[in-house]
Amino acid sequence: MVDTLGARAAHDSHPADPIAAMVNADGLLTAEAERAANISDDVLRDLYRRMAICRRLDQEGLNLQRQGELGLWGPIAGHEAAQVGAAMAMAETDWIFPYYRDFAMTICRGVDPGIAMTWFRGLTHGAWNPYEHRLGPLIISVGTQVPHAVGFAIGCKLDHEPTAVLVGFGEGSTSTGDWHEAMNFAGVFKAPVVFLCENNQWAISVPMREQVAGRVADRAAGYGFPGLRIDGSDVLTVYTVVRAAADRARHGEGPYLVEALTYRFQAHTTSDDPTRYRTDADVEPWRAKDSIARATARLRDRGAFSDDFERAVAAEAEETALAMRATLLSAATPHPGQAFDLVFANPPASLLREQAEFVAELEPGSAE
Amino acid sequence: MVDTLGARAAHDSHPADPIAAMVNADGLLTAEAERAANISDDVLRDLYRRMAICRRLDQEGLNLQRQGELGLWGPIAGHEAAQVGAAMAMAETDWIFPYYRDFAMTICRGVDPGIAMTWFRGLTHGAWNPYEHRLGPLIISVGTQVPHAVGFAIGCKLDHEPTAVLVGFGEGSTSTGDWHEAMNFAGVFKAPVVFLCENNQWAISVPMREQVAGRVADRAAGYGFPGLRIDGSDVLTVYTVVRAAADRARHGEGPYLVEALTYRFQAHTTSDDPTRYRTDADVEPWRAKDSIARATARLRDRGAFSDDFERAVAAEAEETALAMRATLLSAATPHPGQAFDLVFANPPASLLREQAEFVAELEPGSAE
Amino acid sequence: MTTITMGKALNEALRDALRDDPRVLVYGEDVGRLGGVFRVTDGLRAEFGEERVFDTPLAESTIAAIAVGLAIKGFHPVAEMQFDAFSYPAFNQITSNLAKYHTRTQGACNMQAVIRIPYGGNIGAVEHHSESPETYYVHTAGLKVVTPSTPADAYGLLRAAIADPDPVIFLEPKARYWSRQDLDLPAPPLPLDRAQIVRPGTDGTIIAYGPTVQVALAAAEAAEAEGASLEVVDLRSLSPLDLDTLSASVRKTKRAVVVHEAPVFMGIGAEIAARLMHDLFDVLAAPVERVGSATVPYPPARVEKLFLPDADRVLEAVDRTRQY
Amino acid sequence: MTTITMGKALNEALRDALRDDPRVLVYGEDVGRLGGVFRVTDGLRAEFGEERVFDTPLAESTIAAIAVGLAIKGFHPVAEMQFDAFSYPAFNQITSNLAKYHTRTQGACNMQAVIRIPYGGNIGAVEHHSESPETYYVHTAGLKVVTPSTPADAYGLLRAAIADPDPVIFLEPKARYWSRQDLDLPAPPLPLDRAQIVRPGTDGTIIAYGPTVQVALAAAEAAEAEGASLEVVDLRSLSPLDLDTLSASVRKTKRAVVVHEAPVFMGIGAEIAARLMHDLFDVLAAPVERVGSATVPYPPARVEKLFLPDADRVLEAVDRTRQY
Ligand SMILES: Cc1ncc(C[n+]2csc(CCOP(=O)(O)OP(=O)(O)O)c2C)c(N)n1
Ligand SMILES: Cc1ncc(C[n+]2csc(CCOP(=O)(O)OP(=O)(O)O)c2C)c(N)n1
Ligand SMILES: [Mg+2]
Ligand SMILES: [Mg+2]
Repeated sequence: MVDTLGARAAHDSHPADPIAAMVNADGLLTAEAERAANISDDVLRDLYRRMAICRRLDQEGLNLQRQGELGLWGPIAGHEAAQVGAAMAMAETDWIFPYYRDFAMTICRGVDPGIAMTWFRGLTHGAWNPYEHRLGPLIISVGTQVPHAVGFAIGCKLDHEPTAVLVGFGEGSTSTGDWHEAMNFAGVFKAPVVFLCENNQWAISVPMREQVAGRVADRAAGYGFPGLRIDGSDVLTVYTVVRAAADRARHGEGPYLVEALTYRFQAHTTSDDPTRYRTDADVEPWRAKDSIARATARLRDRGAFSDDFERAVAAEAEETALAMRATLLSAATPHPGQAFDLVFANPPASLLREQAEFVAELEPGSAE
Repeated sequence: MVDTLGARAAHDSHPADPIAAMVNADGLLTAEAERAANISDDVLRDLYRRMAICRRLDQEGLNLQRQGELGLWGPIAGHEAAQVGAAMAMAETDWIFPYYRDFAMTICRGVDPGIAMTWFRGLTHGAWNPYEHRLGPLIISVGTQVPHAVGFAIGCKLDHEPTAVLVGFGEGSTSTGDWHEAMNFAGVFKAPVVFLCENNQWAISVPMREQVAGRVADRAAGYGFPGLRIDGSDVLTVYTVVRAAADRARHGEGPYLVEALTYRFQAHTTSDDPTRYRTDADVEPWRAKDSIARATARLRDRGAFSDDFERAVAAEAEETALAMRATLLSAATPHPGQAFDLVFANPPASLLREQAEFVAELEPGSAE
Repeated sequence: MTTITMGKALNEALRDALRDDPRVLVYGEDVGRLGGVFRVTDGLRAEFGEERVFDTPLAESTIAAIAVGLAIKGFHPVAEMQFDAFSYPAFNQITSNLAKYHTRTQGACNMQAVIRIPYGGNIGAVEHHSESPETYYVHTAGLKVVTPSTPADAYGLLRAAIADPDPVIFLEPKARYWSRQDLDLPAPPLPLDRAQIVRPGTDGTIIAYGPTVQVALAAAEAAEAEGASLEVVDLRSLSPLDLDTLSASVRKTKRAVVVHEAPVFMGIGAEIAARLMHDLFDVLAAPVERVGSATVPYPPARVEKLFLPDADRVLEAVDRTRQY
Repeated sequence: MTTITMGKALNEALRDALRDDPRVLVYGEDVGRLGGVFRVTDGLRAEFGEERVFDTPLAESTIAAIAVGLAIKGFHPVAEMQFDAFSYPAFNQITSNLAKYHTRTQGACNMQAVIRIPYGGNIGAVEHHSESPETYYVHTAGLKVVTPSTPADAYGLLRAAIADPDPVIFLEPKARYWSRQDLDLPAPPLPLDRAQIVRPGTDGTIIAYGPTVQVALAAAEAAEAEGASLEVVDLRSLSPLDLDTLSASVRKTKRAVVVHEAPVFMGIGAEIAARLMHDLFDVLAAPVERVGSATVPYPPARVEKLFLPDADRVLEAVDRTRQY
């Protein structure tokens, strides 16, 4: 059932792509590439730590939704390696354009988890200042953020800045026209973009084989740049490959498409009921590839994992979850008049008048 | 300057595709494939004849526009082999969904040239009944006909009909989101469609290298079906390859993408001024590949071309052009009230009332 | 007679249409296995098979576009857009092709297709899930646009929409999916171009549709307690508008309030108010009032209710017409 | 003072904006080498280089979408859609992103972007090249929508649109590209939210914009010969509407006719008529009249003139208000 990347690995068609040479037929970093990449134990421990914290926050998101404190929660379990690995692979000066499920990227970019959660509480359409975190807002209209990232990357190129841009999306998003247009623009303008497909096998209830004709990674060749399918549950592979792709982009070598194979363990969102379209048996084989267990194993192999470390991370995760909850629940409801303030940078007088009338009607006392 | 298909022919990545094996590295039918296809002299002569007539009609379109009899003309010179070859390769029961430049396909499908021209005269938005000719209307909104063809083809499959569907489009059209969505749907539903890209190197003033990242034919692999770049100026190659692709589709083997490399010798339309973006030197190398000269050469090689035949075709072309002009110029202007009749099959009473008022205002005498 | 929800009524309408007409197809994102995110297509794939009820890739433009191709082939496609704002990627196919293909083929090709779009707010959702896109479709010549406000209307309008030879944008008021009604099915199909007086009255007319009909009825009920008799008209059809029914009502009551969730600015209330005040200039006792959302992007869930019409805001508007 | 066409005025506005503001970028299909199919970008690529004036692939959705990305990066993109109906593939990006990104980022990201769209009919073109899409954009909160009717306004509005921090849909009346005016350049920028009285009068107000201003002026001139003094207001801004100017004019003249090429049904005339009749209910001597196209897809070139407003139809509407 589990697609093990098969024989026709995308790198076959790009023998000249040194990044493709970093992974084996299973999409895993080769021992040789791991040595060459020289990722320190501290970095790997940090990746583990972030994944573990995000998993705990994800659980807290589910709790909060069940308790009626969130309107919606979109679980990320299964995506930790792809999101943490990719986000941490980007330089601080790089930009990230996330899709709605990229919560772990958000956290990796330093957004306070409790503030990030206000989005799911229905308090705001955008919980952070993109310039502060070099992180675009969460985008719901599927696929539409992909050409934003390309436009931003073209801008970086025009500014002669060595900035790379990461954009996240699901495999369902690759069916949209915008995704294709963006890939083609990226190819034509040789834009410094790393496209990260978090292929979790499902778009709500639609399985990959009914969604994607061919393979996502193979599509890059048709746009004149390389694409690579990797094991998206191995954080070291994701980190190393995305870092190399971002370096490449920063050096003016153009776009790169990474298809990170992974799985969505939970429901699509808390509104979804996955029992209607898949069984536990479908999920089971993917559990064996769980990203946190695999990062643990990698650290153990290096002799860099201890019970103390595990406990410390668990404690930090617990603390972060509590703090997140506290911050979320104390976040103020926006003044309804704020909706008018946010429409324009330079609002026309007529809108300000409409706002004044609106506010006056809500609060009869406040009207002049 | 002329792209000679290069070394990385699309069929390299589809060694199992027998159609790809029919052409050599220059995208031309191999001698072996020609023997196997066994195209009779009569068929080849008919292809020549149709191309020659269409070239003459194209010239007449230019004349008519210059004389103020057409609002617009979109020249086809350079596309004769692609359009005639592909249209004639389809079985009579197959369907064709053309784009605005596919005039020669229209003629091959038996539409009266003078009637077809009424579209360019501004008399109608659609000059023929699609069911009569198994031919969709000309589509202007670039790329949007591609998913129509796929939808129709899915319908053929649902009806268990052995019908193949041909859809024409330019290389500029491959940049649109709709083109991609249609390719993916075709792959997912294994729809019996032959995609024909008439790659004429230009989308108005934008050259192929600024339009298409990578190569069009290579994109098919990313949708799980084969694509093949061929010499689009050789009618025998086009005819043979498209016929095979249509056969394949009719046999349930799914879609096929043919990229026919050709050139637009004239302006984009009569509103265009190509001297602003290209020189005669750009055009020259392609003139050497002219489709009618090459069909003549092929027929001569076979000993199937005579001066008599050439003269007879020229006479028929002349006659057809004259008849076209006569039919066009005698076509009636539609009654303005007709615009209302054509909106709905089941018009609401309010629209009929609006129509009555509209007509009464135009013809005060006719009002009741 | 059973009590069913609007969601179920729509489900039954699809089921009966699939059963009665072998050319009907139902497709969209998640309509198959899942039965749609609102379960409107629940059970249909199991009953009619994957060839007639199927999931598609995530691509609204082509979801609309294959309706064109399938209609040419003589099918009667019923496509679902998952939420209001997700119909926007299909805008070009709907506007430039679905709406114009009959004209473009000189009447040869019927576009017997329905595009179902759950719309409207009040469900506490994130961005893009609560919009009222009717203006965009209503202004596009070549489309018919209808919306039900009750389970019975949902059934009757959807059956009629599927049977109609022309393209119909079928707007489903998603906050009303769970509203219930006692109903005998199959209910009769309803005309696609007629409004309905859902509560008679004499002192003013409230014109509503889809999600706001309930709001209008609540307002009328409250007004009755205060001695005012308000007529409520449910438009049902947004294009064309049934101006005969609207005019007759307002000619009688001399006052009108139009209520919708869409922003007032260029909402359907604009056309209705313009027409009524034009045609009944000397009859009206007061200008036509409009109640709708503000000229802002749809606000976050926690404040949305402040922007949506409620009975109070409708009654204030009625008062303005009565105290004019 | 030189005599220049509207096309040239737009060209000069782009040139001056590119010169004055290094963050301005001009791009679209065929805007580079070719200078645009209407030559509005003629010479700009040669003068400012391929990095600031460039051609894109044929993909309107992404043409709009990269404006979002470039605006975040601090550029001031000016994108061209080649013709009105070819802006529809970009509808989702314009509506769901360009219009909402400022809101979505809590005001952090300005969408200082202009989408230029040649629009309107009367040029004898094939399908999709003659539409009036203003309703679609005007109903979308978060966009500013303007349209000039003269070369001077074209220059002044385009400069202001490019300098404004918000997204502006800039509708260019393509049939007026060749209209001429004596002009000193650079002309002053114009406010983006103000209408202009282009001809004073006392007996009625004709409200027009873009391509119909000339029609309104011709009608007013003809009326003068018959002793009627008509005021003509050019909206310039379609969103927001300058209702103060409109109301003041109609308060004075007591009669109003709105003229546009778009279908009457849900055209901007609906909002204007609804507002004027609402706000000036007791002042108006007659209902507001609307002149526009019929509820049909834009007709073939050979009959288009019958559907477009001309001075005669405007005068008939004026007569209806005067003989009411
Ligand atoms: C344009 C658009 N259409 C439909 C939806 C509804 N929708 C939300 S998520 C989703 C599935 C997306 O799947 P994928 O891209 O694989 O991402 P995943 O949720 O699996 O991470 C759908 C259909 C949407 N948000 N946007
Ligand atoms: C959606 C859309 N955008 C823009 C246009 C304007 N336009 C008409 S043809 C054309 C170029 C098309 O090039 P290509 O697809 O290569 O076909 P060709 O004309 O070369 O045969 C453009 C930009 C259009 N018709 N539709
Ligand atoms: Mg997915
Ligand atoms: Mg071309």
